[in-house]
Amino acid sequence: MKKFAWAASALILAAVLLGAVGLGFSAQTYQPPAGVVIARDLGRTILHGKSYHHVSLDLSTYPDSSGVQPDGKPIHPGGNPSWPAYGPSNLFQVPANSYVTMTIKQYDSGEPLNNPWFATVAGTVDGTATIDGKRVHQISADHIGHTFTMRGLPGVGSKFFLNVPLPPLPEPLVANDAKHPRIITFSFISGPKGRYVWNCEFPCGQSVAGFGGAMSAYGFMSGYVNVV
Amino acid sequence: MTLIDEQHGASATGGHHESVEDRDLKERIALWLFIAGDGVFFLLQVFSWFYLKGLNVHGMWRGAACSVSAACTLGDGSDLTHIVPKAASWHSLTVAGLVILSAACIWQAEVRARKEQNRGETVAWVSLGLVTLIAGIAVLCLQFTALPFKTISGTYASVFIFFMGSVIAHLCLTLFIGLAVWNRLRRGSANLKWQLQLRLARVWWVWVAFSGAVLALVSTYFA
Amino acid sequence: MTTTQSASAPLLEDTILEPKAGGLYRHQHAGTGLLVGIALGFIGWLLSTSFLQSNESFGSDMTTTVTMVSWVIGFNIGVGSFNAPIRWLLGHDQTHHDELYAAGVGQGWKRYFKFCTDHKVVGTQYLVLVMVLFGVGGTLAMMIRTQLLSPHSTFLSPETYNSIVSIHGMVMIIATIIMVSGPFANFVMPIMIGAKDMAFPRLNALSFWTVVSAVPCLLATFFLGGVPAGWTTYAPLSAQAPIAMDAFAITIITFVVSVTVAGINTVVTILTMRAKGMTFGRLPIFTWGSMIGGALGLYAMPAFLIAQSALITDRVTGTSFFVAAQGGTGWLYENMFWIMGHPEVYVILIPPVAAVLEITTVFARKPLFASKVAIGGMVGIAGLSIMVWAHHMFTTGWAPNLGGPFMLTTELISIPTGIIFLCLIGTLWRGQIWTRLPMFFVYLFLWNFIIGGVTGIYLSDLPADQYFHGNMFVTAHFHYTLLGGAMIGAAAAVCFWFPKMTTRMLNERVGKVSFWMIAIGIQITYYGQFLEGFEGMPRRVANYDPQFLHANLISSAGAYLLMAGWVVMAYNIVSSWRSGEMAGANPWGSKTLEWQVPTPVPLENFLVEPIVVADAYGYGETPQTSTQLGEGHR
Amino acid sequence: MERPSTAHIVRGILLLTAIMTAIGVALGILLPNHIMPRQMSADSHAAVMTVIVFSVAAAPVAALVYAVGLYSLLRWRHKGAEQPTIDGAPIRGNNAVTTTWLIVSTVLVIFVLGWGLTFLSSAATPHADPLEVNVIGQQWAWSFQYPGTGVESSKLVLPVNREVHFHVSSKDVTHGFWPQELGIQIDANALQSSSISTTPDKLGSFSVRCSQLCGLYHAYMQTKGEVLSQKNFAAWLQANGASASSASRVAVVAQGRAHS
Repeated sequence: MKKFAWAASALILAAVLLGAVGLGFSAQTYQPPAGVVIARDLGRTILHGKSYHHVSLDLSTYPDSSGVQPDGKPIHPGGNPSWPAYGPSNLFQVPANSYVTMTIKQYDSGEPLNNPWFATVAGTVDGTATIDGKRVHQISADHIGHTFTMRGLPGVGSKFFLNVPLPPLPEPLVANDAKHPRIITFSFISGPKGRYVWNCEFPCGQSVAGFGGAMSAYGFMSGYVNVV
Repeated sequence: MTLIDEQHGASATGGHHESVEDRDLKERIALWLFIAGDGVFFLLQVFSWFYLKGLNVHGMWRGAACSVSAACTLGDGSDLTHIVPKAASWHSLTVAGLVILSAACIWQAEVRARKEQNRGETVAWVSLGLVTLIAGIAVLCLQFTALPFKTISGTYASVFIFFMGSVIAHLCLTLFIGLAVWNRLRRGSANLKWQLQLRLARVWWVWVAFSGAVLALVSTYFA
Repeated sequence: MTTTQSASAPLLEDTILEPKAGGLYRHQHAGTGLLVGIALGFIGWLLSTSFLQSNESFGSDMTTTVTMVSWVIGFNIGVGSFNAPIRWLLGHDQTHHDELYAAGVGQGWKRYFKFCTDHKVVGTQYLVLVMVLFGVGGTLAMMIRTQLLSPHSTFLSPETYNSIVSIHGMVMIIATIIMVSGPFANFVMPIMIGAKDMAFPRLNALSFWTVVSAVPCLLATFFLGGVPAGWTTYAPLSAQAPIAMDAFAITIITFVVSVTVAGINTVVTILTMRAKGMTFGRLPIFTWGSMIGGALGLYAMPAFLIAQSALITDRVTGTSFFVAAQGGTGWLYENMFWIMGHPEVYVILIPPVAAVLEITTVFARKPLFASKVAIGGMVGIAGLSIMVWAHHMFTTGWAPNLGGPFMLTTELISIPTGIIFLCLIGTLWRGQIWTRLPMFFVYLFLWNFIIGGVTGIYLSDLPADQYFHGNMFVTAHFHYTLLGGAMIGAAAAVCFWFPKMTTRMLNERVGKVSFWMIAIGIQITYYGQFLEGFEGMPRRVANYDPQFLHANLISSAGAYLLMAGWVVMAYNIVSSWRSGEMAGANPWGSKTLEWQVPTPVPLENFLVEPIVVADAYGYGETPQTSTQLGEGHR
Repeated sequence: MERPSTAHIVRGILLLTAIMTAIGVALGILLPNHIMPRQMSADSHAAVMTVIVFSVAAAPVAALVYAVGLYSLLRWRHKGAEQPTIDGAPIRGNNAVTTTWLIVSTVLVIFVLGWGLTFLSSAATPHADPLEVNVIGQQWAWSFQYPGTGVESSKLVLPVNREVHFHVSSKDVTHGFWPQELGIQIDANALQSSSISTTPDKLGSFSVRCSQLCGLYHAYMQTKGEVLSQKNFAAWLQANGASASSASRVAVVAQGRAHS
């Protein structure tokens, strides 16, 4: 019987070790300093005769993830100077089935897309985005800064798909604190409750097809949107 | 339990009596097994050459790539700027020739050792073989500096350079064996076993010469 | 020739060595290996960062590669792998006493931490290493199952999850390749054939210490950005991966060296070192298994070597074997990988299967049923396995017309595999089934391996494969074969040979508890994963559709039970090793040679050279007491 | 220990085999239809049928092996922990049994192979007037082009009862194009186009998942597909930017060329 007591304690020890390892791995997940950014409430708005809860989100795309944002907060602690990143966070929260207006300040340069299709706006209200005041449905696939592409996790909002291409800044103006970033505004109707994923579909990373580096490292050009 | 008598030199854990012939048998089988494995490696190299050439993905078998592969984007073929020139054939062929020559020398040495038990001549032939081998390695290094393309210049360049790398690796291993055999013969520390060891070296040498020659021919005449 | 030496001659390990015997070996052990390895690794890192970092696109890859290679070489220098070759080069051959020192004479427990050429020491070292590796792999498996407890779990980031999946796979593959051919083909096989050691004791030690030097590189990947490409590391995804991929490739290349020398060693040993009268007809089935497995490894590993070398040149020098934009193709990698990959599955499987047959004869107290057919079956498996690789590539589109031929070869393999089952049940038939712990695992093997085999037939046929490929069904299938089959066979082998290796019995009661936890755990875990597969859940996903939740809960629950079972078994091994009841020389009443020598086995195994007069399966024919030994032996 | 007659043993084993075979066959027939996704094409039907048929074919073999194992435990188990005092019957083999075993397994293999080859040949038969669809995989999203209409979509929408030719390729790494309910699967390889075709025969939605690990967001590289009537399909094309003429030209099967 004594043996079994020892076996039990061995089990407990193993469980503790596993727990510790688990916590270690879990802690590797990138946590943005700004935490989960919750969309600002703008009351209600009417679209096609239907009343929606109206919220807004402001994001920026920076060329140098190791730098700081205009407000002095770090963009991506431990970031790599040659890696771009979204700011202020990579985790957002918006209410379900509401009218979300997103404004993205684009500080980065651009190049051609791997897949020209992502130069087309998809899933926004009336399928357009407003770039520096001009409403567009599509921009040149050869000059793309980044894209904001969003869809549901498996089994969530299967009808929901959002893609907005972000035009680039001319090379000399590129900087985390550029005076006049490209400003892209668009609105979409958020899907049902659940966890959504967003990422950039422009090859702004290193290595094969430009999808290594920042693109394959969680937290730079990728994140989640909680729809509650 | 009889303990070993020292004349018989190296034996496994030393404790047991092992005749030179037994030892040689083991080493010969082991060598052939190793060559069999290396043969698979060799065949797969040739396979990659013809597979990539046949597929010629994106027209890049001998199409030059953009300056750094990291910056390569897919899709539009804009990376294809010009046709990669073939490497000068004389390097590869010279290397192959030299290695075959050195294998022949080792073969001679082995014959001398077996037929006449003549240590002096044997050492001479082995030395000759080593010199030609080193010459081969030298030419190979020269070829590296003289290549008309870079590693990033498409698949032809890739496989070509990979071939060179694998040949260099084989030649260095051969050099190690050759030096050891030469040194042991010279010092006379390869006592009873000397021509047996020489025979093993010869087998390996011939295989390296053969595989190296085939790679040279493939990369020269099937570009 | 039987020596007429009296058995009371002093044991070899009692030899008084000359003061300087062993030369450099005297000062070398795992610790110095570690030191030199780290030192050289650091120097390599320093040099490469200062001279190669300038290259923007490949600098960091070069640095990683150089550092890892320097570590591996440094470790092996430090532990003593290169002493003998250098001395050979210089013509200072090792003396008899040097070799006795290398074989561990007069070093007590310390020899287990040295470059020791005694096959029994190497076998024991392997056993411990394998247990450690299984611990690591199992831990990672628990991470995976924990992440999958909920559909949209945030326990791990997708990045971390992907690298855990990859490293779990590779650790387990390495561990399963060496789990039988390491401990038992080294410790047991030479005694089985009446040999005094392996044919090349130094290569034997080399094969062990190279694996040891490779493992840190594999685990380092977690701190270098992770390997997101699965254990198959399909290019071009692996060409895109972070620098961790370079460490991974170096691991594989080092491991290939280990398997190659081990394979050569095993085959040569069995071909040339059999005792007098140990004809091929009398060779125990396990030695056949070891030989076939070893030979197959020689064929498989070079393919892995070239795949990973080409991959690393792509990453470090910018060649383009696998990068489509520059003319490469992933199909080349996939072909090379599976030319290695499928034979490698049988490199893993055949030795444990042979061990299971060996054990069955002892615990059914019967001759092996149709032993020649069994050997033929294993040879047939090995032969066919080199012609089936493209069944892993049915859906890759590389050669649509080859679907038929590869379906044929793949399904043909089920014939020799079926033979193994025939021999197993034929041996049980009318036996005296002695249900001790090893036999429990034999029955579990029987149960699992049938399931693994049958599900394999679905996958071999295109219409079903078009649905099951790349989905959890595949995962469940190969876990049933590799874990439920091979690993359980290895567990049987551990329980069976434990007394010979450690001089003590494995505690039977604790053992049975662990057995039932493992047995039930496997069924639950992989029933759950079969369900996921049928319902259509893809492999290697960090989050999944909630429709698969119940199946994943089942699988995770089973996995925890399974892990607990292995922990209890590990505890049992450790505690019995320390304080189990002493075992006699032959507690199982087996007839194979390793049980006829004293326990603990003396250096060079046999006090008197054995003469073999019969095979080891004379149960029910020759009287209980007699062995396969002739009068030459006491 | 008494040695029962072989006939007696065989009877016992056959009984066990029969029972377990029955269980196996029952599960094999009932489960697949129950737990596998809705079958929306001949190919997915073939997948399910294959599972059923193979299960039924394999059941007796597996059952026999299990039966012998179980029987030997029940009947020939040596009680007690100490080594048996007598050995089992010294049977070193039985050619008749071995031969039969070999013949049976060979027959099974031939059957299984024939099953697969028939499927291959049936899949190879061409149909009139297929719909061409380009499937483009990239990290980590699918997109689908309908040549001749200028339509490109993130959802895979197909007409019913019309053969579809998928031309599958990738922009970066290898992906696995796997429209589950259609029972087909093929990899998307960088800069290489692979083709596969199927004919959806039921209306409704299905899931498209990536079956090859493709990096960070592999788990999220999935989308929905939908099979519409040919009329609705044309309407959908127009709603997504195709001109009326091109929509009808591509979507509607020309008179007389339609099948089923």
